[in-house]
Amino acid sequence: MRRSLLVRGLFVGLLAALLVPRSALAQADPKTAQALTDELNNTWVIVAAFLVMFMQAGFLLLELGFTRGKNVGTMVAKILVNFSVASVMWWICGFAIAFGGDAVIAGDSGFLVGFGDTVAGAPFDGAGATFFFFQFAFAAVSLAIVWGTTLERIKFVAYPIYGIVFAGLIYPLIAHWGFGGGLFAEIGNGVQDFAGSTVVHLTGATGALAALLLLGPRKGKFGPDGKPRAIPGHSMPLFGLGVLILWLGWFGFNPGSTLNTDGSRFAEVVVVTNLAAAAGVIGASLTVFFRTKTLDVGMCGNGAIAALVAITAPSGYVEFWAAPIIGLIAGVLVVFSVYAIDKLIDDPVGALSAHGMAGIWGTLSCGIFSSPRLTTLNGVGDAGLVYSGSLKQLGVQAAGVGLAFVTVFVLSYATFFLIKVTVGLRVSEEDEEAGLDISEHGMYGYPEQFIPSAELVSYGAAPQLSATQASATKSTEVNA
Amino acid sequence: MRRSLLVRGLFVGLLAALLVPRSALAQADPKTAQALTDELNNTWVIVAAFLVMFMQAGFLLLELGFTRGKNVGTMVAKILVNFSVASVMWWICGFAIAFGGDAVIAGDSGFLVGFGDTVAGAPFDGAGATFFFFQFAFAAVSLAIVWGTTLERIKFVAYPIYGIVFAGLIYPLIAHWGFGGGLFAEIGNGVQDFAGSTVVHLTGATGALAALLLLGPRKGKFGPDGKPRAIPGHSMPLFGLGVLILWLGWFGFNPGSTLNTDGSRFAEVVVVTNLAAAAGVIGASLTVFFRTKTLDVGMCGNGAIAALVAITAPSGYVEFWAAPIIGLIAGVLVVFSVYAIDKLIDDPVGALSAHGMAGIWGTLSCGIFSSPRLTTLNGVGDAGLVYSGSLKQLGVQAAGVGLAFVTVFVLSYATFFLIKVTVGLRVSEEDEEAGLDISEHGMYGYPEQFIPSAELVSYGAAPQLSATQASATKSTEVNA
Amino acid sequence: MRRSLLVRGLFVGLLAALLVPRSALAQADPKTAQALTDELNNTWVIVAAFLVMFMQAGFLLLELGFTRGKNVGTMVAKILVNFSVASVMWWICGFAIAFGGDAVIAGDSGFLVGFGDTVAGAPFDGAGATFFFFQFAFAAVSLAIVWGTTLERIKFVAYPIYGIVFAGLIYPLIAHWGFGGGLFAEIGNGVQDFAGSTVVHLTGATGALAALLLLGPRKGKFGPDGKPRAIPGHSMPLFGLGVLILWLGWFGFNPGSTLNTDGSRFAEVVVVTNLAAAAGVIGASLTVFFRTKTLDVGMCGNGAIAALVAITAPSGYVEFWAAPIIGLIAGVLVVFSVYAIDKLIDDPVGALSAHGMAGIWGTLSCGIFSSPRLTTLNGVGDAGLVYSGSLKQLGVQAAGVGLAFVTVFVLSYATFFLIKVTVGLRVSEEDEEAGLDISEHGMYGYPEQFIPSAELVSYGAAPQLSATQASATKSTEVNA
Amino acid sequence: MKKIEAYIRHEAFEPIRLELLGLGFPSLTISEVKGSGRQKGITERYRGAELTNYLRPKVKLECVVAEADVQTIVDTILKHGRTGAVGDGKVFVCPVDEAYRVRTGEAGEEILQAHPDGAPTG
Amino acid sequence: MKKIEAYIRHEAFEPIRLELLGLGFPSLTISEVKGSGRQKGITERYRGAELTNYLRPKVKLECVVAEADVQTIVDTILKHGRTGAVGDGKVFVCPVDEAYRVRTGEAGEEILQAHPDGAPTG
Amino acid sequence: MKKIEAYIRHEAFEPIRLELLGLGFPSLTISEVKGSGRQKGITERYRGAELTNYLRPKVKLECVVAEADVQTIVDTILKHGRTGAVGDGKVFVCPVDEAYRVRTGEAGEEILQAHPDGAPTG
Ligand SMILES: Nc1ncnc2c1ncn2[C@@H]1O[C@H](COP(=O)(O)OP(=O)(O)O)[C@@H](O)[C@H]1O
Ligand SMILES: Nc1ncnc2c1ncn2[C@@H]1O[C@H](COP(=O)(O)OP(=O)(O)O)[C@@H](O)[C@H]1O
Ligand SMILES: Nc1ncnc2c1ncn2[C@@H]1O[C@H](COP(=O)(O)OP(=O)(O)O)[C@@H](O)[C@H]1O
Repeated sequence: MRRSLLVRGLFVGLLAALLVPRSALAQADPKTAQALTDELNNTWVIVAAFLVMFMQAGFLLLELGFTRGKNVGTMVAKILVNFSVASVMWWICGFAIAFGGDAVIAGDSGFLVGFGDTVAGAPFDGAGATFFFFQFAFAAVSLAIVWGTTLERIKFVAYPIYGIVFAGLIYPLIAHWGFGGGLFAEIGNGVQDFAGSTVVHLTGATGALAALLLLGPRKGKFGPDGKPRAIPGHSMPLFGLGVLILWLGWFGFNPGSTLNTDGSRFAEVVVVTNLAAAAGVIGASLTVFFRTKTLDVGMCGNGAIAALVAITAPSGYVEFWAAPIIGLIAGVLVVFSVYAIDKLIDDPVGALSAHGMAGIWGTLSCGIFSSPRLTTLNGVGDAGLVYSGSLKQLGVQAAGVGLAFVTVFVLSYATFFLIKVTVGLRVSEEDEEAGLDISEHGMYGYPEQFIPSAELVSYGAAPQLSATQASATKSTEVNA
Repeated sequence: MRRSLLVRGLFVGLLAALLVPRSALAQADPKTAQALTDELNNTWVIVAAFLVMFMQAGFLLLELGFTRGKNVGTMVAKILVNFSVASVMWWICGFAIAFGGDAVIAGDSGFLVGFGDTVAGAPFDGAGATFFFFQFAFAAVSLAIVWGTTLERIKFVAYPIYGIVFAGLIYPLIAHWGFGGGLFAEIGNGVQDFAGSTVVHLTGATGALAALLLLGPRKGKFGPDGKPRAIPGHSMPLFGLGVLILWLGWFGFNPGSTLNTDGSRFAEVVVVTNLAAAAGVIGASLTVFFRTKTLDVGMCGNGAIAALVAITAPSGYVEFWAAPIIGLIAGVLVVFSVYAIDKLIDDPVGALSAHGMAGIWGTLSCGIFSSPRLTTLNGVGDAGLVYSGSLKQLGVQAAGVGLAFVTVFVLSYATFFLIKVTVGLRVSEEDEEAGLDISEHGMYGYPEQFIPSAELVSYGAAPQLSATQASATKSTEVNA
Repeated sequence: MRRSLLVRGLFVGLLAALLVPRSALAQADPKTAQALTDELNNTWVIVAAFLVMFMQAGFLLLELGFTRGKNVGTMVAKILVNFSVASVMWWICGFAIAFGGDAVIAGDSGFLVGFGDTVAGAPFDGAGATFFFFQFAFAAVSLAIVWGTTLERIKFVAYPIYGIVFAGLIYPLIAHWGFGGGLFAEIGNGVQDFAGSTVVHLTGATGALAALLLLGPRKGKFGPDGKPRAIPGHSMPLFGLGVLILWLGWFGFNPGSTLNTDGSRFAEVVVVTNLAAAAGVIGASLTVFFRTKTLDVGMCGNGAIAALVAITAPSGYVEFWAAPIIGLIAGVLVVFSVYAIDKLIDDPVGALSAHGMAGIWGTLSCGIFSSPRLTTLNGVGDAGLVYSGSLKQLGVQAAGVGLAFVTVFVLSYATFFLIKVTVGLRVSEEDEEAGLDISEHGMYGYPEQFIPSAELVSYGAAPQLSATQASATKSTEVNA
Repeated sequence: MKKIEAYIRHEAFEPIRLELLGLGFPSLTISEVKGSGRQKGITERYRGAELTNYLRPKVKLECVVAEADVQTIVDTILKHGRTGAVGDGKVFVCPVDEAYRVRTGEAGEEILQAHPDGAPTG
Repeated sequence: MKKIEAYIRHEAFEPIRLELLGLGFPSLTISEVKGSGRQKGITERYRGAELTNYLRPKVKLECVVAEADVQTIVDTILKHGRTGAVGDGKVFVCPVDEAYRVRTGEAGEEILQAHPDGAPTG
Repeated sequence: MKKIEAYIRHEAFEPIRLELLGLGFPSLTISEVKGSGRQKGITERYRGAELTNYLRPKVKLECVVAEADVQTIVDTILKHGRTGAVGDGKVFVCPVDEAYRVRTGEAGEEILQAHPDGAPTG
């Protein structure tokens, strides 16, 4: 197949080179069924990967919304630097550890992978590249989740350092166990985690917990009385856009995890994912409304995220009817979880609740709702409690959760501890007060909010005076 | 075919389960032409559906841009809750009513649909799920359009209530008539509405009109003199991003309505859609500029939306050359329409003009421009006036418009009327003044805009003081 | 093939018309291998085109972030009007000049193209429409790049005028030379520019340079001492979102330029593109940090853009390992370039550096890193220095860069010069002070930032008073 | 000369401005302030935690006039500023020693006059 | 009557407000100001260029009280306002001739009292 | 002691600040205000409707100085504040009874001096 591909590639390549209009290319000779099969699968998976990559924008906006205006620029630098560090580390070793063979603990091929290399016994080609990038996008999501608990006080330098360890070792290990044919396949008939409630979301949230324990709360979060106080984020609009982008991204995240278009099964996963998310919003909204008589906007969004996280593991294992139930429970759960956690520690975006608690619930829910049809189709684990009447799979799921949590927590805590004792984990109290934008990046993320316009005016910043002339030139003068 | 699919599914499933790297899956055995055909069609349609789903973000941003800063959080909660309610209602009964068989009035199968169920005589599978979600995304768009006229004064509770009725009954009825083989197929040789200028946009705008008539204008919109006054929206940037996202989403909306990739016809629809939108921006910009000597930013955007709405019905029926004409007229129309309507009632985002008037114009335009080639290809209705010289199709189109408008208006007015006399439709004058964010959601969407920073500072919010130390630590001190 | 397509189309069309649920369409008769091949290629390319179109939002946000709050509405109007003018011009003549045949200088068929027309000897159909739109999206990107240097002082009227010339003549010429089988194919064995580091980005940046030279710096950019002063942009969050959207868009830009799915090669391009971008962020971040001890947020983003621009030409010609090198150099380069340029002229967003310098570097880098495998596959040019040890291809690349630069600069300078001497290129000093929103569009983009709320209140704008009653109605009263 | 400083509700300002304008007192300055008095605070809720806001937004109106005009101004403010509910605000009168018009450099009470005559805008 | 005008740090305000409240002086007004004094400017960096910021954000506290209460207020401000670092600010006392309560139209010093008694909110 | 209150154009501030600094008067406070006077309003257009804006943004400059220095300050403001067009603004001088430096608690005119000597920043 490689050679025929090369030949065809060459032929098309030449045409492409001469670049006669695409319409002429319509004469390109027909592809083989094998090629069409592979290329259709890969086209679907790469598009799904793009949606997952776009989730970075969702996480950025969600965190921005929950942040104060003095700490917004640093979020932008953070997401760019983290995503970049993860990209490089995934290529260097992350991918190899995760998918370079199906040994129990870790893979061993595909370091610094290049075209034609042998990875897990197969030559690395376009299909490999598709898979490489799709799985990288998951690693990047997991890393993005980590930082939700650390907003507004962590030192920037901590990002790349932990990012290197996380994308190069921690996540790849868990990904290998859960997605790469490793450890999780050995437990019972296998831990069911279709798209990563545990592998991706719990892993991220666990890193977030480790970071938070070493960081402590933001200045002013807890009053002298020890009571938590509201530190409202600066922009619900940015938050809302973030939630919608994440919701969209999840249509790549879960359905893309079919890794192919067989039987258009991806669409079933789409419907399951959407029903759960919807139920999550409804569950969270009703819960928060009945508890406080006001509809907290952030909670509506957290409900969506929590439900999407929860449905991630079962999305390929449950029938439609189970989705709203799983989502609804996640939505209710996240509200109580946020309220409970907020009393003890400072998790500005609710990452521990929306990704941690919901990730655990979602993984366990497979043990309850996985249908025989889909369990057989995936060939992983056994049907859930409601079908089998047995707690077996629930136990298997719990084991997976426990394994992932302990491993990630230990490795993450160690890493953050080292960062803390070496370069330091938290900025000075003054810098925290000043905001990370001005103290770490030399400029506010919203300069016009913080710099007196009378000083900016000499730089031509203030529209003030000229509103006068503007009137003269463009607007009707009205006698005052 | 189902069984072979199952077998293959199983096989691939197992591989997927062992999760050897994707590259190995390149060995997956080739799919049948039948499977490739179905899966390619479905892959295209599901991607289009994602784009349509993303339009929710576009509507959110567009409305946010046209709203004052004190009413932004509620928009976010609204879009999440509405989309969620619609998701669940569509599954419960909306889909069944719309597409559960081609009886004249409504479908009757597919309630609470699940895999394998028989819907309209066919087993519900991946293809069904693709169609289910694609059509749901349209329902959600239609619902989102409704609220444009109600900003800044409607009670939150009205959203879910009307949402349930709209997504569960009103929209499904019209969708059945227009897309589901119902009523519209009976008029003449069928009403031409390729992607829903009437079914989706006019339906939404009609609901918006009903709501507005019962709501009345925002406090301060009309002066004591009865003259309309400007209530400028708070953010053109959010508005602009919203327009671009909607524009992008329309590439799923219209081209996806081919429901398959046959002859790559979707690309013709893409070009037609884009040419119309472009002409709409140009038409609206020139019109507003020559009328006011200034280029109203919102109008440029409304021009794009109006043209996109207008081209929605004809996008699959007209040749390239007709698109700019249809779009240009829509662009000119929307400006005059907004100006006229603004004198009488308060439609903050111009939904009545951009979705209502433009939707009507677009539907009628088929009666003028539909080409014989495409009419035959679609097998719906007859060629338009310019080709046939006959007004017949124009009449058929008008009938469709009338039917949809009357039905939706009656049902919507009744629903909103019941809401008004029971839970109430409009917030108190004080709450309207205070803004819906603080009064209905307990917190501003932009807290830093409304809460004195001297009070936030005790919570560590104000960068003020510390700018001082920041200087000490990070910035060059300059003697004052 | 046309007829079989028609037949099938007709059949499917009829079904679609009756609109029985999609699931029934699963019975659609299987497509031929030829049809599947074409349609799969086109599906991939059209999706890629959507991503490229979405880059418009990225450019809007990036420019908004770097602009002051008084000039944001005009950016929105600008992007809509430019994109629209380009859409129409591309259809009228741009496409024809660029791809209407492979004569050396320009194409000659496809003006006002319509379905069935003969373009470059082939009938224009769905495949043609796919190619038409994909290439249009590139033209629109190139035009968007032009304006980065002109923010906050250019007259709005200059946009559509130059836009007409650029999308109708300037870009099409270069696109014909580089992508359309023209001039560049004649130099050596062809200039290697896979997705347009030169054709798209350098072209845009060159137009930007011409505009800037005739416009001059913003008021207040250079102090009396001639030293450049900071004019901080108003929103890093909008900037950051823009960068991520552009990053996403580039996954359509480069990988889509394969123009087909053969061997899933697009995925290799995805990986190459992502590795380069990541290295760019890292390179720029480290450079700016070591130069200023603070991590300039804008520079992290510029690093990503510069690297993406640089990898655009080589993305289809280099192996994975070369990508991080090319990107890293681009990242370092952009920082020094921005600093150097900022001393002389006023380029608010760094377009000259990120698109110009990086575009040149990227094009030249092919001459260094192009691999024999991919050069053969593409059938353009020769392998680069590191493989061939020869400077030949480097020379060819340089020639391409020179040709494009000179042509675009001359044509653009002439156009802007004519604009300047006729309608004028720059707004009055008063209007610049007042901001373009109020002076050219009659309203601020952020009204609440500039209009005293005591005046808006009579229009019901200020939440102030009512916060009082709100408390009465919704919030716990606390004794003061 | 006296300076009148009034802390009033936002919605009171427009009618006051209009009447003063009619009375020949176009010249005044306002600013956004936050005040506390007998009016109560409001409590916001956010993710389960609370934030109480004791300061309410008010408009501060400053207007320097000749001794003779003080009562007119004060009465106008009192007239339109009153809702009868706590939070209507206060008006204070303070002494002013001297006044200058920047545009001309003139000093003294006469610069406080309204000059109905047109003048180049800017 | 006297008006006390204090330019203080943001974080000084809350304790001052609380103590004044306790002492029976709930009524005051604050506004955001930018001040320059002996405190130094800070330099921001942006894309290689610099921007120096000589003005620092401060809170301006205004409170009109009876002659007799001036010292109490001033002492409270001085007590909580001090960090000992440059930039703590200044307090000024100015004369006030007359005062009116908008809600009632009453005039005179008595309107400055706190009235512990409840009153309809608004 | 006197307090100088000036309502000026934004672009007038920077030169004034610099000259005062040179003259040994670094201490001053500014705030954003909106003023109306003889200057005219501007009309904004939005979706066909209009919104007229009668208040123009100005900078309010406050500076308390010793009696002896008043004229210097006023002259500096008049010098740089003048464009000759309506809207240049006004300068008022009011009496101040007492002044305190929060940092030290010192009172009296001497606290108004500039102290060229360095001091720990904060
Ligand atoms: N003594 C004072 N000093 C300064 N500002 C005051 C004083 N008294 C009232 N204010 C201002 O007036 C506003 C309304 O006063 P408040 O006491 O709430 O209403 P009322 O005067 O009707 O009792 C306060 O928010 C504050 O801004
Ligand atoms: N003479 C003055 N007139 C007006 N405002 C002043 C005056 N002196 C100080 N301020 C205000 O007080 C603030 C702190 O004063 P500064 O001189 O920096 O501190 P310190 O008084 O500790 O030396 C200044 O930012 C300014 O707002
Ligand atoms: N009597 C006054 N009281 C308070 N502020 C005033 C007074 N007169 C002028 N101002 C302020 O000065 C600004 C400019 O005054 P204006 O009358 O427009 O200019 P000019 O003094 O040149 O006629 C006004 O916007 C207002 O803020």
